[in-house]
Amino acid sequence: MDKRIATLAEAVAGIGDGATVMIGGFGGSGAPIELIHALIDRFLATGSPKDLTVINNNAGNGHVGIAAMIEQGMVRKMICSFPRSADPRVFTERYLAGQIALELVPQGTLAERIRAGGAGIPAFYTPTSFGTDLAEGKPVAEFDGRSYVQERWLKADVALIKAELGDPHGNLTYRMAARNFNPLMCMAAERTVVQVSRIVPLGGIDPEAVVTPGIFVSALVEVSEPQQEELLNRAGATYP
Amino acid sequence: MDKRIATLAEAVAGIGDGATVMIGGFGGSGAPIELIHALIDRFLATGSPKDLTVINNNAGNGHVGIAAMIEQGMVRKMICSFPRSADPRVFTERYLAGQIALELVPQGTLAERIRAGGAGIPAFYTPTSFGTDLAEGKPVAEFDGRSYVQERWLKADVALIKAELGDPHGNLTYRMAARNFNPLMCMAAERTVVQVSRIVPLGGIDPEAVVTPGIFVSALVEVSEPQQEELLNRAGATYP
Amino acid sequence: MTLTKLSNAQIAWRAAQDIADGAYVNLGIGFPEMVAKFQPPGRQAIFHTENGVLDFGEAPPEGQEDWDLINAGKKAVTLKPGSAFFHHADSFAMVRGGHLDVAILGAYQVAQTGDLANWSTGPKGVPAVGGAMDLVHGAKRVAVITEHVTKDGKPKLVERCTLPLTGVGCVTRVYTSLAVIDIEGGRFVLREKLPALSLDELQSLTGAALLLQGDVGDLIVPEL
Amino acid sequence: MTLTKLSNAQIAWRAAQDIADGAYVNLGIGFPEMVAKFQPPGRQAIFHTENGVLDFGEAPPEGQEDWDLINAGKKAVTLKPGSAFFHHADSFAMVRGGHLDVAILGAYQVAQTGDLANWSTGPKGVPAVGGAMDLVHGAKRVAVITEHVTKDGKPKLVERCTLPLTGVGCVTRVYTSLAVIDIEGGRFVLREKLPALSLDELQSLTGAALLLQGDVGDLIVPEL
Repeated sequence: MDKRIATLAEAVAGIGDGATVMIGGFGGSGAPIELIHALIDRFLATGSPKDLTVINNNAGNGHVGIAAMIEQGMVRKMICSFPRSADPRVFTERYLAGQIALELVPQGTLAERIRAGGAGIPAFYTPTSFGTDLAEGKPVAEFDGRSYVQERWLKADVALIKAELGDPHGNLTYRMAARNFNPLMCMAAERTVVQVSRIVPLGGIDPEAVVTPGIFVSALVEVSEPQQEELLNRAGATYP
Repeated sequence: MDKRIATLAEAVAGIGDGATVMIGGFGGSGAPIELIHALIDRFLATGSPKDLTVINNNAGNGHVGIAAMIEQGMVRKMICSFPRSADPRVFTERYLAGQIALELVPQGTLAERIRAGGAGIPAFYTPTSFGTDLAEGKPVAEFDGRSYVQERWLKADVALIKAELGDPHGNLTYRMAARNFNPLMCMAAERTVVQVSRIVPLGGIDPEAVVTPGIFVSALVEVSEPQQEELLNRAGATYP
Repeated sequence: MTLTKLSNAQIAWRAAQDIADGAYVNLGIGFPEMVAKFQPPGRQAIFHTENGVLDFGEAPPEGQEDWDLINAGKKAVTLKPGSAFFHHADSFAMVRGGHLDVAILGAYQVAQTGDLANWSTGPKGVPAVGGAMDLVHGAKRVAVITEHVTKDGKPKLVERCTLPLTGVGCVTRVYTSLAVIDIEGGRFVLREKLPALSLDELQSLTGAALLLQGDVGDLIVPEL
Repeated sequence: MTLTKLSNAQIAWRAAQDIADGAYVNLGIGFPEMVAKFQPPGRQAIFHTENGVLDFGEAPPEGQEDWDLINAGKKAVTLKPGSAFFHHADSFAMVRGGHLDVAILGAYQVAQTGDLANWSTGPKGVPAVGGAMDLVHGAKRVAVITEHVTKDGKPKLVERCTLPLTGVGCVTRVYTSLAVIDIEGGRFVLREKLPALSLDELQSLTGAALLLQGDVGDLIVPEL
């Protein structure tokens, strides 16, 4: 078994119109910029995939990464906790014009819903958002005298992930706080595609240091000098 | 801040009669034998703690560890998934005589209930046990056409944990499959007491290799050559 | 009956033939563990154990056990390159979350509805369930390996389980000492049987109707 | 009114005095982050950030940022010895599971019931919530730091919030530019006020009744 694939184009080949796509990262930290841009390349060349639902903590910054996907009109809906950034104009303008839908989810609930999707837990209760506008329409229940909101799992057709080391079985480590949503999203998608900074041989990752076991990974591609969204934006980059 | 304490006796000093105690380990792997035996020592010297509810995957093996706690009459109730072992006589005899209560929980549900306790999730739904005797009396619900059982979180007054490395803030690593329930139980107890094979200085554990962050740990004590339950039982050991 | 039924090893061998290269597999404690020995040449499954190891290997030589490196049956195992450790909640996320390709379990009874009874023989003694109830609700394919009948000759494949259930409608294939049987649409569908065994004989040893769909293959297994 | 109210730094300083040595603390994005600068000598809090770092330190010198090492406000930070990384589900397990000792947040409005509004100023624009709704339901103590009144002089401490709620009954202490006020039994209880400010003046700037219980201390803060 060898989950390595050679090119970014191959990595994003299977994603169809209307797919739900989880994209790792918190802001630019842990964002799989190269996979996202490969997906944009495919869209520009073929008109597909479009009408995507994208799940991420944010909704893009500047004119690269998720913001560039939105700018190209590939995204029908964002599911996120914080659609603001240093330069959120791409999302903001489309949202205010009614051109993109938004499901706003508290950050911890977003993380837990994704984990639940990966862990086979269809619903859970959380105190978060009880009594607020974001709980509207959701079932509530009381446990031990305190009130909770019922939340459903989140799953995706595809997850685009950035990791640090990966081996041919798909075992992964992450770099510092770039871990964030990535290990959770690996668990919650039908197909999990990972860009890693370095592919190591089997046995090259200490089994105790593995953060994402390979069972959660479908394919990985090496991107040895990955771009950092924050630096791209500071340089005023746009994509394509 | 320094969570190190000097003696096993100190480590188990605060546990009261009637307490709910989570004890890490899967069988003998990851079982904090020295902490358990220190608790037995305290009971033998003072008559306390008694009437304990013990949460563990199993219900003791041979005449050491949890089996020895049961043998001394300290345990009122076991919450576990598999109260069988190579030599389960201590639990079996008391159970069949009606001297100890048992709440039998499927293993994955046990793990998830403990995690839920640590994560502030009072209840969740799982497919596990639906339609079986172990779901009796529990609420059920249907999601997307499939049936699920509602399960409640599990919390404890104290968790007794075995880890490999620990630093003064309580950051922990585990040794191989001795990890099992230990990181979950760390999260779910009011007070988490850990025996570690080696205390290292702050910074002695790579922040990316930390399995249990110190926020989940109350106190740690060094036990540099911990006993392995399996080997004790093979040698026919009894405690005290 | 003088029929030579399959040995446990032969049942395990047959089940192993259906495991694809690269499949993630959980083998139940005891008899199912034997399946790992019979991976066809050129194929490599990755074995998961509930207590938190992925890609473990066979038992170490006696005396070289490390009792922190065990499987769900609490037997000592070894590591392969590419293995990983994780805690119990992550381990059962793999199980319940549908990440395993195959789980192979033992059975007291399997019903034509796919119901499985494999954890309790009734109210006597100390009940113990372990991970059985989780495993039946997670793997993409849940298969059973079992003797076709009990020691006293009663059918283990039945219309309805009389023993306490492990899970409802979860089993899709049964490998027995006499046959390979799929469960589809609430019916047993016979796929393979020992060549020397007539359909009538097999039906008489089975507690529910055996449906035929297309050819029934010969269940041919090497001496082991 | 010529009263000299506290600066933001002074409010943050006052809040920092109540953080015990060894406390686990989450500081909201923006103004609350300032609290970290004012830890009293001999005390060391451990700071948690929602995106998965425990025990991070101050910003690195400009040009030395590592953009994989940021806080919830997406600002570059540094590590201290004893820090740890973890994923978002574990991070919010810390939050929601009651493992933080203190969360200090900003506010648009705080009600005498402990209700907090700090995430939305109404239906206009793009809504964004982040971790605010989780933080108010996890820490053992949820405190607010805020100007006592809005820029146009309206009370921020009110009987009932008119802006969308972040959480119900969650705040237990408010540090303002004029006073320190506890929330107990659905009432504002005045603990400290600026010495130059009369009770009547403070009440006139507060949107709900201020209860007195025992002495009211002087809110005295160094020049910063």
